[in-house]
Amino acid sequence: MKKHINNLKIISYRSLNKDFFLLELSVPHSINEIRPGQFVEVLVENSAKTFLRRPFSIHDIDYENQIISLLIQIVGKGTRELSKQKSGEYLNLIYPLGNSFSKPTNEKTLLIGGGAGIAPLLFLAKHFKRLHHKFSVLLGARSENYLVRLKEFKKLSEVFIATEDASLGEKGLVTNHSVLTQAEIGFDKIISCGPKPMMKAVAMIATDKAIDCEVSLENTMACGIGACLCCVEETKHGNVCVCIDGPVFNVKDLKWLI
Amino acid sequence: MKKHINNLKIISYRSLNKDFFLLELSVPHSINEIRPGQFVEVLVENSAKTFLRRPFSIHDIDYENQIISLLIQIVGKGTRELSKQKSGEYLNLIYPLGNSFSKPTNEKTLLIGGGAGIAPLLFLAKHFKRLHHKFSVLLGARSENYLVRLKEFKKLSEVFIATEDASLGEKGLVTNHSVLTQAEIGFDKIISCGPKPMMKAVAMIATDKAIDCEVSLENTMACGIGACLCCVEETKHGNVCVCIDGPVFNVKDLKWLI
Amino acid sequence: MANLKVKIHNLELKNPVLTASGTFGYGEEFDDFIDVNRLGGVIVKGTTASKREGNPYPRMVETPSGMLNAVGLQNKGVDNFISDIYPRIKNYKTNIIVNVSGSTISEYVEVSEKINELQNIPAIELNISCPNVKEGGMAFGTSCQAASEVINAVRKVYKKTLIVKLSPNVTDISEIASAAEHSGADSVSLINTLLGMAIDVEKRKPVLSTITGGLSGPAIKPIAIRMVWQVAKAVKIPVIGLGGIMDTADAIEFILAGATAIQVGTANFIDPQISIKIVDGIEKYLNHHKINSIHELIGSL
Amino acid sequence: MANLKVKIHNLELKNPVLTASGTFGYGEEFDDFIDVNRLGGVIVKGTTASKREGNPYPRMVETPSGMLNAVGLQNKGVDNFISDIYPRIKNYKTNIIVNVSGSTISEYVEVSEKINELQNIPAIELNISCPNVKEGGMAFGTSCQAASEVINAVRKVYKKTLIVKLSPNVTDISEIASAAEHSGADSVSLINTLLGMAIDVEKRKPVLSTITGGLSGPAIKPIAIRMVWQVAKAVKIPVIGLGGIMDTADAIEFILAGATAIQVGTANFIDPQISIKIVDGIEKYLNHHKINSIHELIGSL
Ligand SMILES: Cc1cc2nc3c(=O)[nH]c(=O)nc-3n(C[C@H](O)[C@H](O)[C@H](O)COP(=O)(O)OP(=O)(O)OC[C@H]3O[C@@H](n4cnc5c(N)ncnc54)[C@H](O)[C@@H]3O)c2cc1C
Ligand SMILES: Cc1cc2nc3c(=O)[nH]c(=O)nc-3n(C[C@H](O)[C@H](O)[C@H](O)COP(=O)(O)OP(=O)(O)OC[C@H]3O[C@@H](n4cnc5c(N)ncnc54)[C@H](O)[C@@H]3O)c2cc1C
Ligand SMILES: Cc1cc2nc3c(=O)[nH]c(=O)nc-3n(C[C@H](O)[C@H](O)[C@H](O)COP(=O)(O)O)c2cc1C
Ligand SMILES: Cc1cc2nc3c(=O)[nH]c(=O)nc-3n(C[C@H](O)[C@H](O)[C@H](O)COP(=O)(O)O)c2cc1C
Ligand code: FES
Ligand code: FES
Repeated sequence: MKKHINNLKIISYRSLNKDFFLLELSVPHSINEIRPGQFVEVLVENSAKTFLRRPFSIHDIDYENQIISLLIQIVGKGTRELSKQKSGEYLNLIYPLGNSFSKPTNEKTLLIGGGAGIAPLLFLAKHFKRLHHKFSVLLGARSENYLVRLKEFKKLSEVFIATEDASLGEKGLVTNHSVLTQAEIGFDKIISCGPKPMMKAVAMIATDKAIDCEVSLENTMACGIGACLCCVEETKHGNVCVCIDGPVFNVKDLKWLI
Repeated sequence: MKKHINNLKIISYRSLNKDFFLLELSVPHSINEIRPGQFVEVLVENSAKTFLRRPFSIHDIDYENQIISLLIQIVGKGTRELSKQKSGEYLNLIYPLGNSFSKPTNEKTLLIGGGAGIAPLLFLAKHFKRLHHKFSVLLGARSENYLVRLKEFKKLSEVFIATEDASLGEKGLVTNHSVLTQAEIGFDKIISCGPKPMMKAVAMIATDKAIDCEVSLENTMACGIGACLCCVEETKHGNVCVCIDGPVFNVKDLKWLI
Repeated sequence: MANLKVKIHNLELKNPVLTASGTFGYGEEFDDFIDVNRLGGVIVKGTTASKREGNPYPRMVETPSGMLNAVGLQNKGVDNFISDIYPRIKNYKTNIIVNVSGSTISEYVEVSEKINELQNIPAIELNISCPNVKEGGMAFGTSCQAASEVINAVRKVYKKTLIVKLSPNVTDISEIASAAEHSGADSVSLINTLLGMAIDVEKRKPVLSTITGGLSGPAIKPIAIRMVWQVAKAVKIPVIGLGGIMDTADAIEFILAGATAIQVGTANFIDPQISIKIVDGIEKYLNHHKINSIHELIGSL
Repeated sequence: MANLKVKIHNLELKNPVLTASGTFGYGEEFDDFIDVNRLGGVIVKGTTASKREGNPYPRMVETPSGMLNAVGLQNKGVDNFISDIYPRIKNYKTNIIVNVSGSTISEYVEVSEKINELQNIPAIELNISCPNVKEGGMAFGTSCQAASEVINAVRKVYKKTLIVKLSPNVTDISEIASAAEHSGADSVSLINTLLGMAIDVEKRKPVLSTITGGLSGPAIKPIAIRMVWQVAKAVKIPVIGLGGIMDTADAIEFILAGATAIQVGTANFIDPQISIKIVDGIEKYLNHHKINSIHELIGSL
């Protein structure tokens, strides 16, 4: 799909808890070609302290009504400023950017999300559901309160949960969850997005058990369109740009486990 | 009066026309000591393009309800950003700053304002009125639409008007107004605030006719409190800071007419 | 209609707006957003003799009104440029200029010599000011003698328009500019990035893998304007100005300071259409001020 | 309670936060906003041998995340400082440091000698880096030899703590810092402003009466951090860091880069209470990170 730059109207703003909020943006043209795993670059206007755009995964798509949703975690100045937006206002976006998760196989996939890393997984889960592809979801968080969008995931599939304080699901990190620690993991593929240490731990387990594993990286970006070479990840084929050759990578191409 | 730094609540925002707006700010303490001619320094927050504070004259004071009003003309990035403020929000101000107009004599004063220069004159006019000091007002603008706060001035005194397109009052600049061009000017003092060329022309006439003349300068400022020495005006006693030794000067101290 | 055409030595630009090396890829990355052909020219990514992987991640950090980068000349090398990239971009109807980088004089010479053979590359920009490589790079741009040596050597093999890109990390940039002029440069472009650094105070570590990086963006604009003004007074060859240009007014500032052409860099990341907006903006400015030709503006402080 | 005390040669600071010369008047201007006595020290306005009127207005222009100034050392001269200002400020319970400026070596010497006699001035900051005066000023700070000469001369007459303030407008600031160290400086402070320029594109004229001015504010912070890091590696005397510090995190960045103390400059204009907020902020940072003493942080990258 051609990349666009447009002012998109915020048609809904919803705070999920003190850290997360959800934006629905109306796109003035067909978005049929946008694929799960892709992302957008948002201009944070009227902010004294941000200079570059901020990248966010596409969290959900309503193809019919031409709506892109973003799930954003407030972590710093840009995301805090964005959290003050109101519906009716406009955000300037460049979209869609990056590659996408690879095509589903016929076996069963486990989607593992932590923190804001769950953002691209909902779009992916809906996509899998539409294609009748088999999958389960494993979500991790510090505590129940930090788990957002659980209901939406539950509508789509079985959901395993790990919380560090045992407030919901199993106690511990996602990588300690029984679905991953049991001898025989019933999945032929794992797709993971979240903090890098989590993704690395997941990649280790997957590699160990010879399960195909894709991750979605969040390297810091300046341009998002392959022009600056700032977002590189080291791969077995050299440094590649996360913004165009990623953000989705198969861990077998990365140098994480060497 | 001690200088303060505080977040003041905007209790009313009113757009007067596409260029001018009026802000009423609530001060959390007594403001009895604030004098006409003084100004404030406003922090323009969440603005990508402004860095320093912006100075504005105190336009009106409600001593009883502890309200400071500002009359602001949109001329650039900072004033545009401020024009987006809504009542209920807070602005960070340093106040009150600068000297003030000198004490009224017993004779009759003419207040001459142009553009945003009328801002300090309303406060001054009300002050004069309270003290039963005799004065008239001469306001100039490009055209009737640019003349704001006319009603308020009319409540206080006789008002002469000059507009460049003759849409109201006499045609021309304030300095062409008959009240200034007639042989015998019936005033023993002139106080003027507006664009520098206007103030200089007024100063020339006043000096010519041996009338005492005060002006309020708008030199660009970095600190507003006498710390940076950026706002200097050349006087017969050397460079002085407009932010502490001004903004009000008697033209006989300035080097304008040499 | 105001005349926007300018000449950099033999190089004719339909308008004074170029895009800066390292901030515009090979032009193609912007095809979805603008008609690249409408630009005065495109300066492509720094090209070296052999393939370079550049520096490890992280290579970038945002700073107040700017950013630090430490890309370190990642590119596939001049031979790959000639075989793979040049055929793709050579038919743009604008000037494609190659930014020639290196660590040794012989590397600069080798790359320049090869680029000299490419029919549709009318000029090179000799990058003697990259702060992000361990050897060479900026070292050539911070002493008159080193600058002269590399420029003399390249001048011998490069026959078309030779632009030399200067480093701002020097005590007196006009000295270096004069040295470049006397060594045969047809034009100088300035400024490259200023050497800077950022520290993550929570991790208590430098943010960039290379510790220091190059500062770009509007933060550096006042320094760039001053240097362009100084250099334009010191040399007779045309000066190309850049550093923090974000809009038309910034571009005009550089032209008034003495720049015959300007480059848009970091701004491309924030608005991929900004270069064309500046082309249109300059024309509007000239019309609005009833100026017939951009030449009346250049250095007309 | 974390230990915030640091020493700059013989000068004891109750905390590492100083205010920068030219941005804090004589301290008194801030009495309404903060308790000046809580600062590590106050560096007062640049003081010269005779009264100076400074440069004509306009002297200031805002830039992206910064400002240019061209004040040009306006002050009433050292004798007036001694007779009129010193008596008013000498009883602050903090270190009052005089920024000594000049155009000739003998002027620096004359001012330093006179300030040496003032009991309650425990240190001077020798300003060899002012970009806003026609003669002298920055010229002394951009060559090792000139720096050495003026420092040697001042060292002969000045017996207390001698801080030398360095110019960033140089190719290699650590060379100048080493020269300062070897000429007897007890400490170096950096950076002074970067030479910059702004043009009014509507009037087509430079904004400042002096055409160029000094750039300060957060825009220059990455450059300042880099220079402090370079200088701290090059010298053994304590380094005082400044340039664009707007909050506690910025101050910590400088300390991690190797600064024993820091100065808050332009930020005082935006928030006159910021210096004290940074004193409190550093203490909070140390407590939060369970660091007992600021010394564990200095240069601990
Ligand atoms: C392809 C991609 C997709 C993303 N999708 C989402 C998403 O759907 N939802 C979401 O909430 N976030 C997502 N992120 C992360 C998001 O871009 C950052 O959280 C955001 O840019 C931070 O901006 P800020 O101004 O609030 O933080 P800043 O004030 O800039 O920084 C705050 C802190 O966050 C760290 N930080 C900032 N950016 C990143 C980053 N990219 N990676 C790691 N640490 C960072 C900084 O180092 C700092 O410690 C994505 C990032 C990428 C590259
Ligand atoms: C003591 C004092 C009292 C003032 N009182 C008022 C008031 O009551 N109401 C009001 O509307 N304005 C007043 N002003 C002027 C006001 O401060 C400026 O208009 C404002 O700072 C412009 O900010 P900006 O960001 O919108 O403009 P910018 O984007 O910074 O500049 C826009 C244009 O305005 C010019 N400009 C900016 N500041 C000044 C200035 N101080 N003098 C002359 N030209 C300037 C710039 O050169 C530029 O051309 C006062 C100024 C001073 C010093
Ligand atoms: C990410 C990035 C990569 C760059 N790569 C190069 C390069 O390869 N060669 C070069 O001469 N300059 C390079 N530069 C410097 C720019 O071309 C330009 O000189 C500098 O960024 C200042 O301009 P700006 O502020 O408009 O970006 C790079 C700059 C950035 C930000
Ligand atoms: C308005 C102004 C006046 C200054 N005057 C002096 C001075 O007299 N002597 C001096 O050494 N530095 C002077 N400086 C430089 C500052 O002390 C400081 O080195 C510089 O501004 C960088 O720090 P900052 O970015 O925190 O402001 C002045 C700076 C400004 C902004
Ligand atoms: S962010 Fe610029 S190349 Fe990826
Ligand atoms: S504005 Fe700083 S001294 Fe007047």
